[in-house]
Amino acid sequence: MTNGWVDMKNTDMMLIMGGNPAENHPCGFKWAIEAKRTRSAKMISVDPRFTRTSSVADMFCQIRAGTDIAFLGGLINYAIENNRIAKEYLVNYTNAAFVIKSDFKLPADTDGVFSGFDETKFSYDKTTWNYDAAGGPGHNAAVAGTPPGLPGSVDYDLTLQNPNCVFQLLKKHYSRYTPEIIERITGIPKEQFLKAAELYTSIRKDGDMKKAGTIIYAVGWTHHSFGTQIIRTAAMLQLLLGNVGRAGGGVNALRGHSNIQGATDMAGLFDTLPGYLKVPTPGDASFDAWMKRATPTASKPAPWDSWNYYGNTSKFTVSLMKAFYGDAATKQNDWAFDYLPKVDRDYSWTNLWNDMYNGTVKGMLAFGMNGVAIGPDSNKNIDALKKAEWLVVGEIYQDETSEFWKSPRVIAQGDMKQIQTTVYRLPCAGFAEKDGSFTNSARWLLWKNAAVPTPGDCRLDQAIVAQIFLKVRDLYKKEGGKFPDPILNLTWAYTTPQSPALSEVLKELNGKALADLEDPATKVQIKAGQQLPGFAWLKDDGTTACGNWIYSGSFTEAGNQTARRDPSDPSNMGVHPGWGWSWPANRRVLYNRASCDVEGKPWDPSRKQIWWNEGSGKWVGNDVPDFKVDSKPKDHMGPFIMNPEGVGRIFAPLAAFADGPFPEFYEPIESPIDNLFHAGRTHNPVVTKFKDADDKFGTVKEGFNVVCTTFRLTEHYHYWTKNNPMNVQLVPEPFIEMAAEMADELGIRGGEHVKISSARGDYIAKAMVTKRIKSMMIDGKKTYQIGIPFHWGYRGIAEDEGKTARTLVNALSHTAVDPNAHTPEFKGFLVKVEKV
Amino acid sequence: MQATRRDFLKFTTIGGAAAAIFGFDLQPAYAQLRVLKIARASETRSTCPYCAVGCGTIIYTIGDKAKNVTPQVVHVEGDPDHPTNRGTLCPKGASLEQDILNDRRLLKPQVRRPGGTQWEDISWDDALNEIAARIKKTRDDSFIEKDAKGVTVNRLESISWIGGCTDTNEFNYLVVKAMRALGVVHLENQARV
Amino acid sequence: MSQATLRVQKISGHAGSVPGDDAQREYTVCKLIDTTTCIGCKACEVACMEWNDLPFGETVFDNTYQTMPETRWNYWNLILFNEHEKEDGSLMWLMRKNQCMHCADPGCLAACPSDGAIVQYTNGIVDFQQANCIGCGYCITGCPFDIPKMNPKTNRVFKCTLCSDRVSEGLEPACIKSCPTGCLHFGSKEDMKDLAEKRAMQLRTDYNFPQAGVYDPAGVGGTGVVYVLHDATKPELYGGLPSNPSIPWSVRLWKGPLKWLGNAAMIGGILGLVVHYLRFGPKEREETIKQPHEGAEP
Amino acid sequence: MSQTEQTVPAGHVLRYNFKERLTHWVAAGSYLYLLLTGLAFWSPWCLWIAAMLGGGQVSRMLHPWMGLIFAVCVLIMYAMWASHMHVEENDKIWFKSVGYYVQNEDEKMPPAGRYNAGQKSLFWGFVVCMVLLLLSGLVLWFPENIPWSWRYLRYAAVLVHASSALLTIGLFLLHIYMGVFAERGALDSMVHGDVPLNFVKRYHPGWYKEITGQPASPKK
Repeated sequence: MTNGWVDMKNTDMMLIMGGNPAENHPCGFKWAIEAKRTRSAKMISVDPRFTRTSSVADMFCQIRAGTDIAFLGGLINYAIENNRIAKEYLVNYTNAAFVIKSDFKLPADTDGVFSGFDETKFSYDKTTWNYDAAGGPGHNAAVAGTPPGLPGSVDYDLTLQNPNCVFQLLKKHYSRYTPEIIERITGIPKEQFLKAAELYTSIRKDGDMKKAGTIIYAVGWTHHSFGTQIIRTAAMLQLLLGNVGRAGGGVNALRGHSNIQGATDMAGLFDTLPGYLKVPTPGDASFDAWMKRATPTASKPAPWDSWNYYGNTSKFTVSLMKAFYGDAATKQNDWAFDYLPKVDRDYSWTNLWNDMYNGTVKGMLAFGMNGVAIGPDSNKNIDALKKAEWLVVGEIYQDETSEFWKSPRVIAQGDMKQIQTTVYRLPCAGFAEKDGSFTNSARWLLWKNAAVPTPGDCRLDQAIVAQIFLKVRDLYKKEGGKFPDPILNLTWAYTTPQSPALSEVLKELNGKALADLEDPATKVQIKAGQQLPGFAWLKDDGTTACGNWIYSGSFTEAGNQTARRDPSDPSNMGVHPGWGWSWPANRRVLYNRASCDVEGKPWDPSRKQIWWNEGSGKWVGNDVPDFKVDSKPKDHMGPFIMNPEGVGRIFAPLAAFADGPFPEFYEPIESPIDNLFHAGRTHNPVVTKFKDADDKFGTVKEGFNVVCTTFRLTEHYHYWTKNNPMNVQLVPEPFIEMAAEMADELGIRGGEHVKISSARGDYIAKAMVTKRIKSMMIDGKKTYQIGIPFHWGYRGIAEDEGKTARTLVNALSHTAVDPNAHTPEFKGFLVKVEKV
Repeated sequence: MQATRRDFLKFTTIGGAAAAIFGFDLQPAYAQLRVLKIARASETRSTCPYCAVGCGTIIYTIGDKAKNVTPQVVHVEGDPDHPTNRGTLCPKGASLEQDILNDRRLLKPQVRRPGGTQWEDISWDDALNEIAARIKKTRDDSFIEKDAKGVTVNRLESISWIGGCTDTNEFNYLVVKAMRALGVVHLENQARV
Repeated sequence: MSQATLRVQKISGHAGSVPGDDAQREYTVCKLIDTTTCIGCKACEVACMEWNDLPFGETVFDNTYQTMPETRWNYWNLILFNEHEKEDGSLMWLMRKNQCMHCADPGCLAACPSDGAIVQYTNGIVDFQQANCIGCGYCITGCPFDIPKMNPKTNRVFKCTLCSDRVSEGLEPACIKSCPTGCLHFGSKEDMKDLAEKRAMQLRTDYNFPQAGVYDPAGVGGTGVVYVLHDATKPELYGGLPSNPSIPWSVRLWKGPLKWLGNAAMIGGILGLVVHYLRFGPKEREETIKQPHEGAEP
Repeated sequence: MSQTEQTVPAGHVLRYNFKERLTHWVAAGSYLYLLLTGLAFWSPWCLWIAAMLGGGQVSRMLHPWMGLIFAVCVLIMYAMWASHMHVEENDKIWFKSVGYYVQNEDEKMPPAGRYNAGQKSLFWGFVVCMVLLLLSGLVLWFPENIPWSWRYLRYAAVLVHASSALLTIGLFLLHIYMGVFAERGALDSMVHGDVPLNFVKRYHPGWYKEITGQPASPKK
């Protein structure tokens, strides 16, 4: 989230799409309701189903799953056509005025792809996706031997009239997204779309900047083969309307789990290191080469300023290596650069299972992660585990992954005894038995305390991992082995190495001085061994260690900041600066410089976040300025300090995205129609698909003619609460939501069993026949959508009582992967529906 | 004080029906209520483990944390001070007591051997020793020190870690540290899906 | 042990006056349910179950999100889900939290024959005292909202207590505390009415609900639970909320005129017979009847 | 009804055989219990009765079962006596002159048969009330099982049950009064079964004529 949960109360307009916060984040959704109650804010719900969010929204549009870019592109078109844009914001805080290289081509002109598409490799040469250098071409000549970079000085046109400026390209690109074509693609009638567009953009009526609108989404957007681009379209719309950085504005991802924000920050993912640092690749010959690639340089119009905060990447990285390897990481050994694995390709979720399926991955450790149920194509994942040598599962309940060898699929195939996988299942600790910090969706780190001891023989998760690691390290010490250095040299100097105290780990994350430090400007000194006050102190000379630069400031000399419990909110804007600690630097709303006009005055004086104080020559306010505090407004430093441009990217240049600098609408991998914009390019051209026996795709011709989406219920949490008698009482069995009209046609009555089959698997559950889903006219053809909640599997209260078919909904979904976030597409696929 | 049914009967038989006919009044001015079950329970502030709203919760356990008591959860409720949830909880958060006290919890290490048709119990020591040995063997068998071009890559592609959504930041960090030290690249998390 | 108590102003099946009545200043508590912001999340259902430690029961899927068809003796708080299509074809998914309304003039209490089985505290909470309940089920008949439910095992009736144990200790009811959207609100009746009216006004002016209004039915003397409805003219849409609930007339008749008439008749009858005996005596003295019979065969 | 079932003293005639007497007293006993517990539920002023009878819970639990016993007894009585209870021309005249009966001027009454019109009314009253009480009682027994849409059944039941119970109380009072106080010997008849012929002659002249073939000459 750019903003935060409580901040939603400041909004005037909400577009909730690709998410269902009333059901999945009810306690956060209270602040959306609060905005309705206290500000008479309006709420638009766009969803394939009429959800409980829709029930309290002021407007509902039923959209075909996976067509969000068409809808949002249409909103951009509407805003531009009707001049409902934030002109001053757009010119000064985004790259709308930047001029793009003249050889850049839009999909409308290039057969449905952007310029540079390589038909054989299914990838783009992104050279043309770049700004024109000031002074004309030639000033942007690439240095021989290095990939093209952004020009240091960008050509621009503040009148936005240059036909090659970002704004004009944007206008041209989305002028194709007319209400008529949106109706044919999304199934939302033209009048309804126009009503929604009018309502959402009404906050910028007559150029008024006082109001703020927010866009709220969740995995309804990410679970697509173009998920990143949906979110980008939303971000662009918000930049166009001047909503980013504002109280009650922003682009707000509602993360679905207590600490996946933290897990992402901490880089529990193949392609990053803690704090969103890029992993080294085989192409990085040395630490310096890696840093050169990973560190951006400022790229902006000459009179403007850009802080380009990622210019400090080497400081963050060296400090990380010092935290990992301590004294073993020295300037002489390139900060132990060789210790880091070099990542040469995509090792993400679906590849991981594919690699196991194909024999590369032999062992798996799954802690609190029900792999076969959570990802798409469960059957393939079960088949993959059959081929693994060993599997270690750390869990608190019996889960589908640890019992894959007893799954109905295996029983049906009768090959349990042939499965050679050794499975260890280790009893872990529940949340109430552990302390530590969670990072919520609003980036707030909140410390929790342990209330009860672990039951039975359960052990704390950190103790289990520590014990495994220390035993491996002992084996390498005793026996030697392949490249033992990183294992032997990893810092593990916790007071109780067998079960590290998490507060010590948080201290390591925050970082400390390894030598006496002094700030040359303020003369503030920090002694060696002291906790750092924040990431501004990090150094790339080995004098600081920090496990995660964005968490620097969370555990300072003043103590554990994440455990702070001051509930006060002096500004009454939901900032709560003394509650827990928020990254970065305890800022609650990101890019908050953009909440002020160019002079530094808040757009809305009644919702002041930060402002320029001429007297003190500083940015001050109710929140921590997300900005260089002493940068004068007249210096025109961009508010988006993490971008080399300093401004928001309406056009995302070069390698920022794999599939285009502007989002373009493509159909989901399985869709009922061809792409109406360009029939030859139905799908995202750079999407990853696999070609194994379990990777099948269905078409309408084969009878897969119903669009299916999966969803969560408010009564259940993932595959977890099926073990909880209270939640099982609330919703005892799985079901399939379908339109009453469709049920009538198929002769299905509510409560009767229905079989859903995709090209990959099938699923049987009772029908929930409802008026909340209606048939849709997709390109003139009547099309139905169904929705399936995914909370059941083969182990749980209802499952053990034989009340469900004991199969996984994700047996239906497929594994086409978004090329940017590597998130698979498991919403909006095609199925058949039959009465059982 | 509360008059119980027994008092009432006693009174009736002693006092006799005649008195009763004229309606004697044993009902007190106050009625007895259930005692507040959390009145003297210990409070522990925690965070709900479900979605990313991160609601503050208070876990009430019996006992005053004296040495001779094993705390038993009697109730879980929202933390009214928490700025986000202000004491509220959703139907999942409100049932956390059932998660903590769940009788379906796994309580001992188990192993399923190749070709096995059921779980076998295993001691922690044996389990951890076997796991460590397997990690080492798998790593030593397939560790890639240099790629086809001769570039040092120090990568381990044969072991994967998939991490959960309810792991603390600190746990995640320990895992990233340990896994990257082993050279693991198949490192993924709920965050992806 | 806590001596949590609340003063009583009404007692069921009680002869004579009520000691707590009129004896203390007290504000009336009230629960406000704004159905227009209810998201049907059921947090209140769970909070109720958890706070009251009620035993879990079986449910079956019934083509609805509603947990069960109606409240149970061990499920006091149930959100009713109703899909309603408006004239313009747009859909409303109405959700209403259903539970004891804590009527000012409670039908259950009026119908209850057992002394002290149902009490109304001076703060307005209507509470069942299971120790005194005889299991007759008259409260079920007396209630215009179908709330009291019998535990078949113990033959005693249960319902929402408005968490009187919490309220007496200065806490809000569990459902109120849990409600994520704040569609539940707790305070004095006066304040809740005020809040409800303001919200209804906002719905009429800022949102397109010209019929929005407050439900606080006069037929039962007003309720300790008031609703804000999108359309106050059609409460039935919300899972059959009665538009003008009152204690059933037959219960009123039975507990009112019939009772006094019956009592008078019984006492009058006995008196009449006594007077008759004194005036006319037996039809025949016993001896006469027992005299040997003349003439008949033995 | 055979007169040879038991020995009847000279000058007596059998009015109620054992089965009839047993049925009556079981009915009487159950009715008394129903009356007492019913009164306890009827009015808070009488709740003490329930307390004396084991408490409200027990009273509430036994009341319907006792009601079933009572209903069965009344049913048996119906089977036994209904044939004697047909309302005849004579009975109508009896009712018209009931004022004389009240003032003990029985000689001005038309000769009653085995049962006079008042007794017949008592019989039918109890039978009808039993049916009403049974039906409404069943509703009240399991009020929780009556669906909400049928709630009017419950509303009717409380009224019907209470009103018909009140009616039986009236009948009951009269019955006790007549049987114990007014018609000396009647109680005896229900205990021993037989009645002196004088009794028959005095109270049931019609029946007397039936038995003896002689008209019961007016006394005095």
